Amino acid sequence: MTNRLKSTRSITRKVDRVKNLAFIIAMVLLVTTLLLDIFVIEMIFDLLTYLYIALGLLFVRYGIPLLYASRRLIQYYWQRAIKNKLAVGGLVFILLLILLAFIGPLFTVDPTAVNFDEKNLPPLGFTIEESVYKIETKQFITSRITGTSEHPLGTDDKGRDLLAMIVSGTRVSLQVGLFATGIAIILGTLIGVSAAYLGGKTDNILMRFTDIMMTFPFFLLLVFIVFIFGPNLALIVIVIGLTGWTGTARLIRSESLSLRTREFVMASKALGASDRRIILSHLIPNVISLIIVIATLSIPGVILAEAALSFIGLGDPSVASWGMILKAGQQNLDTTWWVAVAPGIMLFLTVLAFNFLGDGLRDAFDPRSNI
Amino acid sequence: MKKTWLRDYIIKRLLYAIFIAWAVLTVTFVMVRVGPTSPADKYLSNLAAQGQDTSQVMAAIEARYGVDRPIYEQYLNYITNLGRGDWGWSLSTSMSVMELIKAHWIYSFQLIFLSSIFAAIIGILIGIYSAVRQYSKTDYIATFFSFIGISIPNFWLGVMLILLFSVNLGLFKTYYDTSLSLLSLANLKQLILPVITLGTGMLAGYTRYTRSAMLENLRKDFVKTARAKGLPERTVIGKHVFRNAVLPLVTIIMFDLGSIVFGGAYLTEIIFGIPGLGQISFNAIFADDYAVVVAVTVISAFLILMINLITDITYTYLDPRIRYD
Amino acid sequence: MKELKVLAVLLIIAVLVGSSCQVPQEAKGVYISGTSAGDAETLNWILAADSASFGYIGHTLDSLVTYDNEWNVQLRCAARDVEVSGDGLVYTVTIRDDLKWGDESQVTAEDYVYTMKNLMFSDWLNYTYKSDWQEEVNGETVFVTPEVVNKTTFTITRRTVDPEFIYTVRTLTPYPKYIASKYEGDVESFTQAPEFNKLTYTGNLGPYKFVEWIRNDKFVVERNPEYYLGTDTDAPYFEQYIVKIFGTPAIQHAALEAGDISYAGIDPPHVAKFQAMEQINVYTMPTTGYLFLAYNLRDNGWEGLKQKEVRQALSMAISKDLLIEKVLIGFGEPAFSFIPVTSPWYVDKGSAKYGVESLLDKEKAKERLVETGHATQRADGSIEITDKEGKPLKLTLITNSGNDIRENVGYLVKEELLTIGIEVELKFVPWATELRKYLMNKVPGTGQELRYNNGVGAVSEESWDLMVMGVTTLPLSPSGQDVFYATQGGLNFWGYSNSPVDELFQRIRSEEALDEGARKQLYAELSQLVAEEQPVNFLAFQLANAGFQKNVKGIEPGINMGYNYHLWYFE
Amino acid sequence: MTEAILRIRNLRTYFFTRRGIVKAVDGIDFDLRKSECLCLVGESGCGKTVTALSILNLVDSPPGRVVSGEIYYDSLNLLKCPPDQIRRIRGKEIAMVFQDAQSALNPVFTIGDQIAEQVKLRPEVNQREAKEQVINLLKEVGMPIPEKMIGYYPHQLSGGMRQRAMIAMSLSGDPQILIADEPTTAVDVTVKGQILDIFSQLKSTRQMSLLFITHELGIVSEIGDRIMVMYGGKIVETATVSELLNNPKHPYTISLIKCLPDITQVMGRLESIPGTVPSLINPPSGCLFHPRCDKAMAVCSKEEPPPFIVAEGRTVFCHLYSRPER
Repeated sequence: MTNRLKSTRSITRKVDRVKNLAFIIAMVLLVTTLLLDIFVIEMIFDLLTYLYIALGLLFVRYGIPLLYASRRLIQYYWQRAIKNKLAVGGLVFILLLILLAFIGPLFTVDPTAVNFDEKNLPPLGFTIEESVYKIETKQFITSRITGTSEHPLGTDDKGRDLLAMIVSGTRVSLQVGLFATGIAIILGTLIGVSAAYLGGKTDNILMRFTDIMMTFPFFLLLVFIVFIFGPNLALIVIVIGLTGWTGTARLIRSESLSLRTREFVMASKALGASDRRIILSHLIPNVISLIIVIATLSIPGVILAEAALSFIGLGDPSVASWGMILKAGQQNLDTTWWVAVAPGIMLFLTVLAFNFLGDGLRDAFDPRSNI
Repeated sequence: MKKTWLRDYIIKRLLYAIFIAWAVLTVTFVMVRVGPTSPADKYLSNLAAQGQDTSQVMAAIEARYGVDRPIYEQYLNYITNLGRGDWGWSLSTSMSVMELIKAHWIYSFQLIFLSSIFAAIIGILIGIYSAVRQYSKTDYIATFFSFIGISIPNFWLGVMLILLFSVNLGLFKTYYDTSLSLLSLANLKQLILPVITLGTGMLAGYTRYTRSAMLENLRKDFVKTARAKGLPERTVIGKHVFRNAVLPLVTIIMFDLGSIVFGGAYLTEIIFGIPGLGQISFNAIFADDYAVVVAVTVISAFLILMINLITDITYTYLDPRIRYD
Repeated sequence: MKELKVLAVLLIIAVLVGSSCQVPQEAKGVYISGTSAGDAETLNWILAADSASFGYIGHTLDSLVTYDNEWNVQLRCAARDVEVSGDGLVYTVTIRDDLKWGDESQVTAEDYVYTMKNLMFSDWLNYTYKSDWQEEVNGETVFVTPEVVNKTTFTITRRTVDPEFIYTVRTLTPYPKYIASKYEGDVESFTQAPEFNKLTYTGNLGPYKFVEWIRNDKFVVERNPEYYLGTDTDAPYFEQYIVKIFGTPAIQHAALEAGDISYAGIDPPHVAKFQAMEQINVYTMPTTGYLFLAYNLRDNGWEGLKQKEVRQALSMAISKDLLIEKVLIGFGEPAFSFIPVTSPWYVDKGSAKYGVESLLDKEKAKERLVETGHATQRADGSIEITDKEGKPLKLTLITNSGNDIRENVGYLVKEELLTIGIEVELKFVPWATELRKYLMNKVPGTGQELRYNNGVGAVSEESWDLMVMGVTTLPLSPSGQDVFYATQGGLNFWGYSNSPVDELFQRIRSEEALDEGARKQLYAELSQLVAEEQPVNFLAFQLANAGFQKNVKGIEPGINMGYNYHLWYFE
Repeated sequence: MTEAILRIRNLRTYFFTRRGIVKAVDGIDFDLRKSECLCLVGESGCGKTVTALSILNLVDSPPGRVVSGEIYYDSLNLLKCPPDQIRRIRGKEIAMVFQDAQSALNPVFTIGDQIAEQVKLRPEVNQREAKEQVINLLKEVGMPIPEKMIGYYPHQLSGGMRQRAMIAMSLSGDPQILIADEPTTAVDVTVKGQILDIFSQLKSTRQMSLLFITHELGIVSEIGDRIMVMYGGKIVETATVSELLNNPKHPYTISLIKCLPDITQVMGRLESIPGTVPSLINPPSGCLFHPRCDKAMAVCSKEEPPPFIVAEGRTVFCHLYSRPER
């Protein structure tokens, strides 16, 4: 009987080794293309896409096995989560959004195509007066323009199609939301769990460090760094990620502290499992539920932070994120109101959806709430 | 008996707060000077326009601001001045930093304070209501209403409110009038729109945490005892249950207070023209006004630490089981 | 941001100017002027570098002289206009004898001379505009020499002739010697001097007295009953004058519409709306700010730009009227040189008008590019413009992000050049990055300091070809633009060098130009040469729109609209 | 016989959960006579606590709900009267003592406050009088130095003292009926006796009727007048204490008594009842106990046993007795 046990263990170890190998190769490949990109050929991908691939690889290597390990748990919580109608509504909207971000660009015009003749077109079904000043006569020539079906949501002051900009903005806002939260969650979890598990001096140092990071006024710090190094979307994402993890770290630390004393952790320790093994295979899976909740609740905050940065003029000018469209539209709110209204509504609905989903999940994962 | 360990605990925490504030000060002090921009930049284009040799004059101006000396020397000088209570001179506003902060902190404080109260009262009421009637229709409506606040980008909401109420309906002035005395009713009236803008952002936090804190305590046995004693439902919920739910709530209210101090408040200040610390600190960043940036960061950090301390102390009064000795 | 600064500069000129003869009124009401260009940085004008600071101080401190809308001199602190000696070297200034400081002591010539000698020309204060008062004497830069003649008269003597120096002298404002001497030599205490930061010393030198300044909120001054110009007309007629600072232009417009402020500058998209409002008067006026497309003539720009014919071809392909209509919504007039129409030195006839009527011709532009070897005519007659490796030409256009008007100009230029087959890539960068990475230059490989004009061979850190910029020029002394177009010009960051242009700039600054007729002829020649040479593609001079509440009376719209602002009154 | 102060007729209380309807109390009838101590005995999960909660309408709804039946207190049907009338009865007419005083007392209020709360409900009582009454109540339940105790918080008291405070609180309304839901289960053995003494002493001094719920038969003999045995949400047997202990009729009661450790005799292994407590979602047909009953007959699995009156106030629900011709 024992050799069957031994053989299964050796198989899983072999599979692990293959998985590790594949992961390392992929990472090496990614880094070489990055180096190539910087020094040799200019701009194969932009920085964000690298981040995209790196996080994707990380997720495949560690994320999926973790989720797979606690799939029964997640399946159970999933049933509880469906009860909350608002959460389901939120989830459906988010899935639509992700679909829109990928499929959308195929069905819409090029968002960067400028055409001054079609400047400030109102949305379909609306007509506005557009007047141009004539210096000779010192009079205005006003002409009425009505919305065309070609630009259902109208155009901005450069004649760019608003619908196309909103669609491309979706991808940007989701990227910002997911990456920044991803970085913050990974950092928060690692620091939280290791602080709780290792305890003693390391716990003290890590928590003091968290204290210092937490007392920095988050938005002031963000504006400061973006102002110094110039507004670049990748930088914004990384800075939000690197400064937004403190809340997560604290929550996960308190959760893992209660887990650490639980019998099953003691048991695996008694069986001689290494600390890393315990953290990875025991503590983190049990904290997964908390992580998912924190993630869905912090994504809206991050999206709004990017929009706020754009509002005060520190958004990345080369990227048509909702925040940037909103800022441009907001200056002429009384004349071309639709340019500000469209991104405003999209921001509102997306943040609302994530909030509902997060709240529904929190209720589902909270054993005390009787669903 | 209680007072002794509480006093020692407070002293320990105060020392700890001073240490953290000092750490924040040092980090900001260095970080501010490491960026590529310098306070003398604004002279750059003017000097060049005069056809003057920019580098020579720039060096002189940087010497005037004292930013040309090595960082540790500037730091020592800064700390010795700080010892004498001199937070330095603000270049971008031509007044002493302390005077600047003394003149403007009240505007930010009143905005944040009133918004927190507004959000706390409404948020807690909604939270209790939707907890008592969990998963009923009203629970969904209440949650939906409170989430609207947090989901609307508050700078967008602010502009909309001004266009609607100040311009079209003419009920409010379009900007904050500093000539009105702070305690006057007129000042309260002109704060209504900014408080709504900032407050709705905090509303969802209070509702959500009140609801979960209430849910947790609604099922406890002492609720049945209270009802068995024939107490009216209002007393059972309002006194017995809420009194226990307040504990986690205090943490959240205080934590929220700390984190949103700058984010939402700054944008609300810009839109409604409230000359609070939010605007001062961000304009200082854009103008490379090191003294103001460091001062504001340190003060806000110390404020957040004090808020945390007050939270922990209120814990001991709220829950007799907690002691920190 | 630049355009709003243009408006602020306009107001300063207006504020420093005034004239008598208005119907006496009884002072009432609070005049609130809205701005969203940000708060001032100091009230100590000798340290100031931003236009808002000069604007605030100007309410409490008049200069010697100012100008009305037709550039006629309006006396202020000066009893008589500045007299220039025959040889153009000695400038005599006589000030009024009834000027008082805060402590009632008389303002004397000694104060003016002291301000120049001990403050403006000092090395411990580094006054940013001190080079206006310097001259080159056999290779050495020296200051002009001011001397006191008597209590109310002083002279300024130059060693070289500069006919336009008079405009600088007229802007002189004094510091009180009895206060400034206390802080002499110590820049820190001078910066923090309470008298200068609270403007307690201004006495009767300005229509208003300082009350309070709440940062990022408002700058409040109140009526100065002892104002030296107010003795007969009892001016000014506003009890209080407030500059209200707004966080965003949107709210500033809302405040004007709601009637909470008396004046606001209106952005082009909103003018039609305000024009239609009966409670608002909108005045459209020319400004001295012009938009232009700069060409990178240094080695890291497209080498084609170094040829005049190529620059002319590009200018022929960009329609200025289309730009004015689509980007400035009509609030602009085509520009062909850096001299504004409102300047007394403006000459219309004779200068080539590229980008308008006959000289707006895309076909000719393409032919011109073929002639200069930058394009090849293919069999089917179409013309393909290629770079030196034969690939289709691609130019990079830079402008500062956050400035809507310049971004739109960039897009329009891209569209126009596409029609003749040139592809343009747009890059929007923050202003600070634009200064450091694209404007400042140095000779590569040398330890040279990055500066705006390091001469021939110097190159900017990032390569670029076209740049949309906006600059203001002084209508009375356009020769100040030599800073951009003269070979040694401090801001000649794009490396333009043309000896006839340099020579003309020199002659305008010499005895020859003392006679105004000769100076006008020289300016005419200069604008014709520049219009022909196309160092940059001068696009358009912008118009500004000022919105006033209907009950503000006494306004005379024009280039120096605010010159009589102390005579304005509420109906 | 003294007349009944509380009459419960055909009481059914069900819990509607996702997994199905839990028939916690499935049709029970009994009377509580004036100043009598009726003990309600049964294994955990037999519905005795739910019965108590149903009387005072304290069942958590959702998911629980009293489906049918009447509860008469004097002439008033408690199930039908409006909420504020029920509220006036709680604590003043019918009071309750819960099992675990640790969680039943509010942790953030002193026990003095929590006891005085009900006293203050009556407007004519002022602050000083209320404090005095609380001290007297605490004395009555044997609390040491009550003047100091009223300032203590629940976590500062021992298990026994907390239970005493709990009882004092339930008496603060001077109730006619006191329902005690396993008051001795959560305390250790030494204190159990003291608590029982308090109850028996209360019975005599206050002439109030007592519904005492427990799963420990041993206690019943000390304090109970009559006993009702419950199983699977139904009453299987009622009798006076002595009759039931000496001459149990229902097979379940018999095996329950066999499980009692009797210190007087040296016994071998304690007997335990085979099988498990019946599922309340789909209970076995006929008599609920038949799967575990060693005397089970064919009819037991088909029909529900009707009540068989052995004597006045003594009934048993078992086919063994209702079918003489067996």
